[in-house]
Amino acid sequence: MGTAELIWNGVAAFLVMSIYSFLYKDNPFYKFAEHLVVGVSAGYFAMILYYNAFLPKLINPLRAGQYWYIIPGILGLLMWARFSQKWQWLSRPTLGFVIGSGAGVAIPLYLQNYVIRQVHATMLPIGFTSWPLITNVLIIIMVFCALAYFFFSKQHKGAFGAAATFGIWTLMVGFGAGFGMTVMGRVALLAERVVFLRDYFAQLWGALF
Amino acid sequence: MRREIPIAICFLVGISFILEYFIPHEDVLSIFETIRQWAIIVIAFAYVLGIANLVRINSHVIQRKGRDWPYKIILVVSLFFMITVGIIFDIFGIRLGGIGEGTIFGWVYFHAQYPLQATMFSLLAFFIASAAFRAFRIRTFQASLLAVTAILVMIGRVPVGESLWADFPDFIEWIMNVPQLAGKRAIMIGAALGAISTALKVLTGLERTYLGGE
Amino acid sequence: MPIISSAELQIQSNNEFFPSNTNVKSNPFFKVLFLFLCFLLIDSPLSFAAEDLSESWFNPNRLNMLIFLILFFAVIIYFIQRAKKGKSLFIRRIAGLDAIEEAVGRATEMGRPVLFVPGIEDVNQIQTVAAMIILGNVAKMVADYDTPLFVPICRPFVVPVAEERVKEGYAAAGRPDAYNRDNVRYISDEQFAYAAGVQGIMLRDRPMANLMFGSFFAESLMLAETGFLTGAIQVAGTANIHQLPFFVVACDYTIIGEELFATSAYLSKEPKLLGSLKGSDLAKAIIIGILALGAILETLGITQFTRWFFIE
Amino acid sequence: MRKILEKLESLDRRIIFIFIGLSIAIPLLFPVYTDFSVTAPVEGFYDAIEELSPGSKVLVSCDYDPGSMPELFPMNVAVFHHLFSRGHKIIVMQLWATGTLLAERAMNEVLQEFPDKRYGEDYVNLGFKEGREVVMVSMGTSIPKTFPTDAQGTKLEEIPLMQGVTNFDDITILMNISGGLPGTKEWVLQVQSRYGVKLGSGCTAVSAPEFYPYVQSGQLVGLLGGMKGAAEYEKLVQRPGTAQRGMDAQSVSHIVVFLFILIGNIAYFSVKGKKKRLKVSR
Repeated sequence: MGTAELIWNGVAAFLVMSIYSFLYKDNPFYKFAEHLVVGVSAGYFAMILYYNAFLPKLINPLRAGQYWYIIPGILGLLMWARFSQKWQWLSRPTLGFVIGSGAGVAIPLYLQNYVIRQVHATMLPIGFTSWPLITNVLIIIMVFCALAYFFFSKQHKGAFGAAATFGIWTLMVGFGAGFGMTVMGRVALLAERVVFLRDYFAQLWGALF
Repeated sequence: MRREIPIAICFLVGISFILEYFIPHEDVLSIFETIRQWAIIVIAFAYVLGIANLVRINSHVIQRKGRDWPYKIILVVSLFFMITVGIIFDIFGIRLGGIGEGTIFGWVYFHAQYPLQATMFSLLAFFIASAAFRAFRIRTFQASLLAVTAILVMIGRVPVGESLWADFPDFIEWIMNVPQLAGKRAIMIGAALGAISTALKVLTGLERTYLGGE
Repeated sequence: MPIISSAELQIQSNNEFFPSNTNVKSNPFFKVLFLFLCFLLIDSPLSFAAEDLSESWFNPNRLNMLIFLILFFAVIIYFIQRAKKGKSLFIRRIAGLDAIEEAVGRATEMGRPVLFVPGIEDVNQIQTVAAMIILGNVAKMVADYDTPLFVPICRPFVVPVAEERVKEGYAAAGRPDAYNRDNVRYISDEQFAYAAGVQGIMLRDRPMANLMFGSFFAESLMLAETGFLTGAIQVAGTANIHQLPFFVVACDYTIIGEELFATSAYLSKEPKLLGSLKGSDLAKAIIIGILALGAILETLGITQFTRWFFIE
Repeated sequence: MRKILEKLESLDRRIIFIFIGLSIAIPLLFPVYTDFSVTAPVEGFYDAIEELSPGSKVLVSCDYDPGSMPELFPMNVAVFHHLFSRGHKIIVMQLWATGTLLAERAMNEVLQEFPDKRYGEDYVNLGFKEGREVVMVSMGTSIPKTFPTDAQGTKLEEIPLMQGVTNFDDITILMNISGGLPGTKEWVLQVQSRYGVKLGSGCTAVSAPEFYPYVQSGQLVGLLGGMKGAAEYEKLVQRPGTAQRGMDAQSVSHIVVFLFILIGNIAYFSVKGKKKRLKVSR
């Protein structure tokens, strides 16, 4: 490993430690790292959009004679009308375009995947003769009650209230499970950082002595 | 007019995307592919607004010598540094310009941005522990359900859980596949209905607050 | 100060379609459900044969989706129209609204800032739109007091929308002068850089109320834990199921899934839009009916009903 | 005693932080390798590859970034290893710009064990393509049109492996290493549901619960969730890697978190009655 690499990794290790110093309390090192990551990442995204969206999707098609790409160009430029107090309403058509496309794409997909598909998957054969069938009964009851919790037309009172309460219990068990499942992934992230620091200090040790 | 045209555009674009879902014709698919690309272009243009906002607010602080102003200088300088080495250098053909491995941009990415990002992310290992310590108290029945399931799943997922009870992983699978799945399904169904009705209100112009005042 | 004025008027205990005292024949809930179920007992015409559809103008395998979509749209529009005609609709009060009011109230009382985090997705994500609707009302509540409202933003496209909403909120409260454009801040598109920036605001501007609404990912717990450290009252709401556990654990109040959209419907300028909640409730009631029927038929080995809900 | 308990009840979070840090660092420096069993979704993932006839063309989409690398990189390596060891051909692609470098790194690591695998014949890297779902859908129409060249700029028609590959019909199975969005969800919605291609997923532990319904509904042949999933898979393919090594750190840190929750509860019940600030739910 060359000296340059060692220095660069040293910079990285320093930044890693600066972020961890936040765990003790807010301090100048953390402030430095925080402002640096905001600045660098903003610049990074400018670049990604320039090289992956602006150039290949607008400039190159226009150069290739696909003049209809002028439409998104204009829609994009209209956004810059926001810089002027007087003309900023010009940016609204663009806003309409972006929000409209988002909503239009979302509607059928949400219905398909989050409603119909889930409904289909819940229509399970039920019974009390075998464990899988009992499990299906449980799933259906839990889905019912959790859905009842999301009813806005009725106060959570009486039998309906009891169902909604069982629904919220189901949700709580689900949330607990989600939390428990995640601990592992987060620990893995820290483990990777620990390995990075360990390797760096081993290298530094090797280079110095 | 200043509201009607945007709403009309929103409606037309939205409805055509809904229709596209039902039309398998390849010509239609390719037209809509192009329109989807347009959205990416438009978003790229809007990025300039973001940069302008960032620079404006931070330079205000620097000018007024507001709180933490030296740090704001670091922020603005690092922003322009990245843009300079990434785009300006590349346009003028200066060595090590552009993006990718082996450029200045690449070095900064791998030795500053990536470690910073990954370290920020890994802070969650600490936070998840402190949140668990604080919140998982057996206070109410609901809180206990939350806490007990979390603890069971947590322990059941690691090898040590299995050595405590051989069927632990199966039990965890059951929790994931029955109560967890049922709760999630209900949330999914409800949230999707809510999202669709909100989207429908937006498309039809019934909900137009996003356009702002006159 | 109340955020709901006109919408509140709609809340009278008149039950629309739920069978408390209504007679079954005139109840639209039963009518729609009955017709719908009759229709569905016919065998599904969907074949899902692997044919080449690249030249056809309609995908026959999505016929069921088309029917469901039209039905759902009709239900939503029907109830909105009904509300517009002045028919009173009963909608229970959503507890999340009180939580928002309380948090903002406490912050303004103490003269400490309010922080509104609208998630990290772009404005074409419906959750962000819902967050923006809520933001306008929060601005209205804050406007009367001279406490700043910070809105850190992750996607540039959200900046103009948020600016407009905050400005409008201040104007609606009669305080257009109090609007400070510098408080709607773009931070970074990068998730964790954004989280770092928001943490910075939490640590140094010490907001008393952290409101987090929209589409959140891994940064949720980072924000909520740092917010807890600074002693803020935190109310969060998202439909991103994977992040709900963290908000539930670390925030004082969590608005779950559909409640986010319901809250935004409540806070919309048009109280009539609450009608959509009724529509979505009817849809849920029908879904419960369908599920029950589907499970029973499936148990009896009758599958044509279930097949209507199959999507390739 | 009461004082100690009160202290413990509202323990300074920095003490928790120190313990968590140590519980992860120490086992990583001195690993023990504890044993564990394999869960069904991982088994499904493994079996799906085992069942393919040798020489099958497998598409691997590496859609992750350095942020999710700790969990996903070991999976990626294991998947490549498994595919090569069964004699399959690998077509690599990325929908995340940041995935390119990681996929290359994973491939290079595996190639050291399979030095006779040739680029263009046994594996090919189509590179990164911007456009998220659009790319997925357009691949359904034509892969050569979506990716006219591979990552190095070679025309697809000049690559032997890509002969006869026009769309998803020519791919036996698709393996997605997914760090977020676009990822497994989009592959399921846009590709699996439209084109019916077999799909397996390796994802982060956070998103795993979200994808379980897909496994149950058969839309995913299998699922590797987080480091645990990776470790189980590493065990099945008999190639111990970073995931298996990390499992010790996982065990210890999970126990530490558990102990803290226990201490918190004991202290809480001992000094009960104090006003509580936090309400978990309504």
